[in-house]
Amino acid sequence: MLERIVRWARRKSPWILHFNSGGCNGCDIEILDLLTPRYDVERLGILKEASPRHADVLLCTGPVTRQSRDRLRRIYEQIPAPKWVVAVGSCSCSGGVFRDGYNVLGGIDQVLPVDVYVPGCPCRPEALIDGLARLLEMI
Amino acid sequence: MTEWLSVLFALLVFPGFGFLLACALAFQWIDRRVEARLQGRVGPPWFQPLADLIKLLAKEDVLPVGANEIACAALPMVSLAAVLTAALYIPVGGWVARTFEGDLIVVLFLLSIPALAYFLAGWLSVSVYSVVGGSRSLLQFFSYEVPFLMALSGPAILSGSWSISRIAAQQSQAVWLALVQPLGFLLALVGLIGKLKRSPFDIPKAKSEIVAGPLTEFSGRKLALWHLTMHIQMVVGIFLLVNLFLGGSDVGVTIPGVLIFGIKALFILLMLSVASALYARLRIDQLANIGWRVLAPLALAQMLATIWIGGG
Amino acid sequence: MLSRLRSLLYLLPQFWRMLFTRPVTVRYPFAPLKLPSYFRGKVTIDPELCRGCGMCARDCPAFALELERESRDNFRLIHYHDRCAYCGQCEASCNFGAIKLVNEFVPAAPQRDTLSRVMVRRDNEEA
Amino acid sequence: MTKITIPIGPQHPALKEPLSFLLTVEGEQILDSALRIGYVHRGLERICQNRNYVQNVHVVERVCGICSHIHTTTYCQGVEALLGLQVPPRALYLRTLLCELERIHSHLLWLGVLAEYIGFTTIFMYAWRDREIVLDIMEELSGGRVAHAANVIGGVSIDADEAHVASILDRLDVLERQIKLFLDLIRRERSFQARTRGVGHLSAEQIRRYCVVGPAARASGVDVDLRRDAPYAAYKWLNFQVITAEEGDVWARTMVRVLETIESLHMCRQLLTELPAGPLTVRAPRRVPPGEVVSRTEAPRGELIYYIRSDGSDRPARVKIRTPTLTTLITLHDQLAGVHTADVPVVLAGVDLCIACADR
Repeated sequence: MLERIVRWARRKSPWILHFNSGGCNGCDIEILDLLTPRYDVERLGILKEASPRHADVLLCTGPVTRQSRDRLRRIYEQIPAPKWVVAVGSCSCSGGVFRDGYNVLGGIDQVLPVDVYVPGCPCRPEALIDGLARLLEMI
Repeated sequence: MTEWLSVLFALLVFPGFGFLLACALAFQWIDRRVEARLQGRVGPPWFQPLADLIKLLAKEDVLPVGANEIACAALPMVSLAAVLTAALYIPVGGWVARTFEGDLIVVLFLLSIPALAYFLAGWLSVSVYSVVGGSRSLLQFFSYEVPFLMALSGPAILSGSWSISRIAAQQSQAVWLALVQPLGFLLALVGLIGKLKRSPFDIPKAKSEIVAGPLTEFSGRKLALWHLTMHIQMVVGIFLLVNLFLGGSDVGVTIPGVLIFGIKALFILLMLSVASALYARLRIDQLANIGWRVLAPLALAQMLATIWIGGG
Repeated sequence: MLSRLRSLLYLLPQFWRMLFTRPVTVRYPFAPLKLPSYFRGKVTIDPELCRGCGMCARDCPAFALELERESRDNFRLIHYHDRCAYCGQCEASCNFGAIKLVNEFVPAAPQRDTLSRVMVRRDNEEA
Repeated sequence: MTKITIPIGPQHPALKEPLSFLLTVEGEQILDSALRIGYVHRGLERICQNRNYVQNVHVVERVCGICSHIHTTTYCQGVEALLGLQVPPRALYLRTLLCELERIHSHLLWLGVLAEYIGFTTIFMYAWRDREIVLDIMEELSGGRVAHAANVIGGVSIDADEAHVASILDRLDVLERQIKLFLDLIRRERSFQARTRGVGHLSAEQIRRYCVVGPAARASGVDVDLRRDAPYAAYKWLNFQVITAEEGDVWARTMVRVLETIESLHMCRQLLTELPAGPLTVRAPRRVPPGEVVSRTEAPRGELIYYIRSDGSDRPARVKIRTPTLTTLITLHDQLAGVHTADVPVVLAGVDLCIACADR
């Protein structure tokens, strides 16, 4: 019973933390766009948090560059469990257009375990909502 | 036996923890919804604050290395306890758990404990953001507290009593004090916004500047307690203003007192929501300037005028 | 005095108007989604029209299309949605009109390998 | 008062992109700042050398997700110059139309971000709500909200018929009303002014020394605008004014950007009503004759320069990109000295950083 209530609460209140590990801004802007009147994900209980300690879901955009790899890992470790990672956009799924760059390690899954991949370049806010909804179903 | 039961009931259900929790969640929802609506959004569903609270309670509690374990655990609890105690002296819908001559002072004292705990939480934390946030919250405390206290002393002087219940009861015979002292009411409202660290005075927890201020390193249960403290403090603050300035629950009217009390509380809540959507966040030095150069002299003038009229 | 007050409460008339206008928020995910017809989304390939010339794979900026060819009539065209930039270059480069970018987005997936798929497979044994 | 060091970034709510600052602070006063960039360096110029000219159109589009179209315009312009192609006027008009729409989108986005940094959430919401109108128009034209893929070498891949033009013109009117509201707010609203006036001041002399370009330069009274000074695409056929201001602080930059948005709206109207008939593309060969070219355009953030060298194959031998943000990044050290910690996000927003552009 208690477990079911907790699971319901988690599903209804995923607070997101956004980290750009080398993206082009396209997906970052679409993530920010989710908060604004057209998409308003506060309807789904999603809030954008500032501190990793308060977040549940890490939204990663962009491929992982050599410089940002350690930061990404550290931010992931700072998030208290239970936590999830969503790779937003084609570059964070696989490296995308930048896959063969000398400074690019590839997708987020080279560094962190990814729960949901949202393809798109940049992914539409609707696709992002769809991805988050899919993640919440899995919780 | 029944004496004990009634005390227990007052502590846990009404007007204690249970009632305040329900109010806090409802007020938080209304506040977020109203603000969203003013910004052209839809806003969260009604169960949102509850889901947030449960989720935070069930999350892992990370304590960063180097943080003071006892202080981190005790501070949110102390501030929550202080706020809950303050609620005991505030009449809700014509019903009050405890009252004595001078309880207004006690309530104001209890309500300033969370601000100090907030400062300490920032000061004892390992994060630099928290330290900056903590020092800002102390500076903010000095800026709003004096005008807030002076504004609240207006009704007390005018009614010749320092008991919240008596001040509220006196107004039901006469006119609302917000109409007699509109300036005082406004100052108290501004002071309340400062106390609750709401926008535009959310300087100690300014998201884009210092992440989350003193709460940056808090997570899980402790964060939930801090949030709860803030929200219950909002409820208590609003109830206090309703009693002091809007005549509490007017007895003698045909509509039930609780209902009329609720409507007044919602009115103040609405004003807080509009204010938070209306302005940009101020800088701490600007707030100190406003607090000492504008609010404090106005509050002082108001108080002197009250003494002159009321006493004369 | 009045203009001073106005500068302090500047947004109030705007808020008043806001109360009487419906928010522009979309209903999705609570209502079915209708994407505009011009949206450049998922890559689809008509296997009937594909000749396996490899023009799409040559011009793809993200190398999301891979042509594995064994002989003239024996090839596989694989598309990786997790690499795709959805730029439409393959549609422009295809001389046979086999590739179309349709107006739906690729749904998110918990596994990455489910995002790639063999679009065209020809196993005609050469006569 | 003891000195403390505050790290800002690479993950920080005031930064949409990773960028790292070490601020030495005494009380709330900033004494010194050290900047570290390179978190989003993807080696794009090298990636460009590994791809052919057609693929590169889409690669340079992903240099930056905010000003994507201006990057492809600059790149295509350069390649067209190398090829000696004469782009048809209709294509130039449509190209310029998207450039100006993108400027509106970028400036509105910026206004929203600035408002969020100073805690003015309502303006953030309003600005981004109105930005959606521009995004809708752009998506209708090209099929993409952010990455348009509208430019091809030798022309454009988009078109607009008459009904479409009329509907866009209608929506631009709605947008203009909204932007006038923002303009009025920036002129009058007290709390907005309290946070932006006098913050992040740059003098005209500093602007010249650091070679700052774009709205940041124009807000300090340095009158540079490539659209007028070295017209490219369809700008030589357009009537417009270059907006400047004298104050040089964040407030002046806000004014310049919002006024520029209105100017861009007028330009869009001219482009749409005078849209010439004709073909959309000319055929471009895949191999580019040897040579080198410098292509310059006015991006939303200032002058954008591409240098392209060809060795006669179907791949560029070198693509060098110089973005406007690079010049403004250098000024941050000067701007941050002595300001209040609360003003750091305002200063950062004021120069409109685009780290994805600067790091590439």
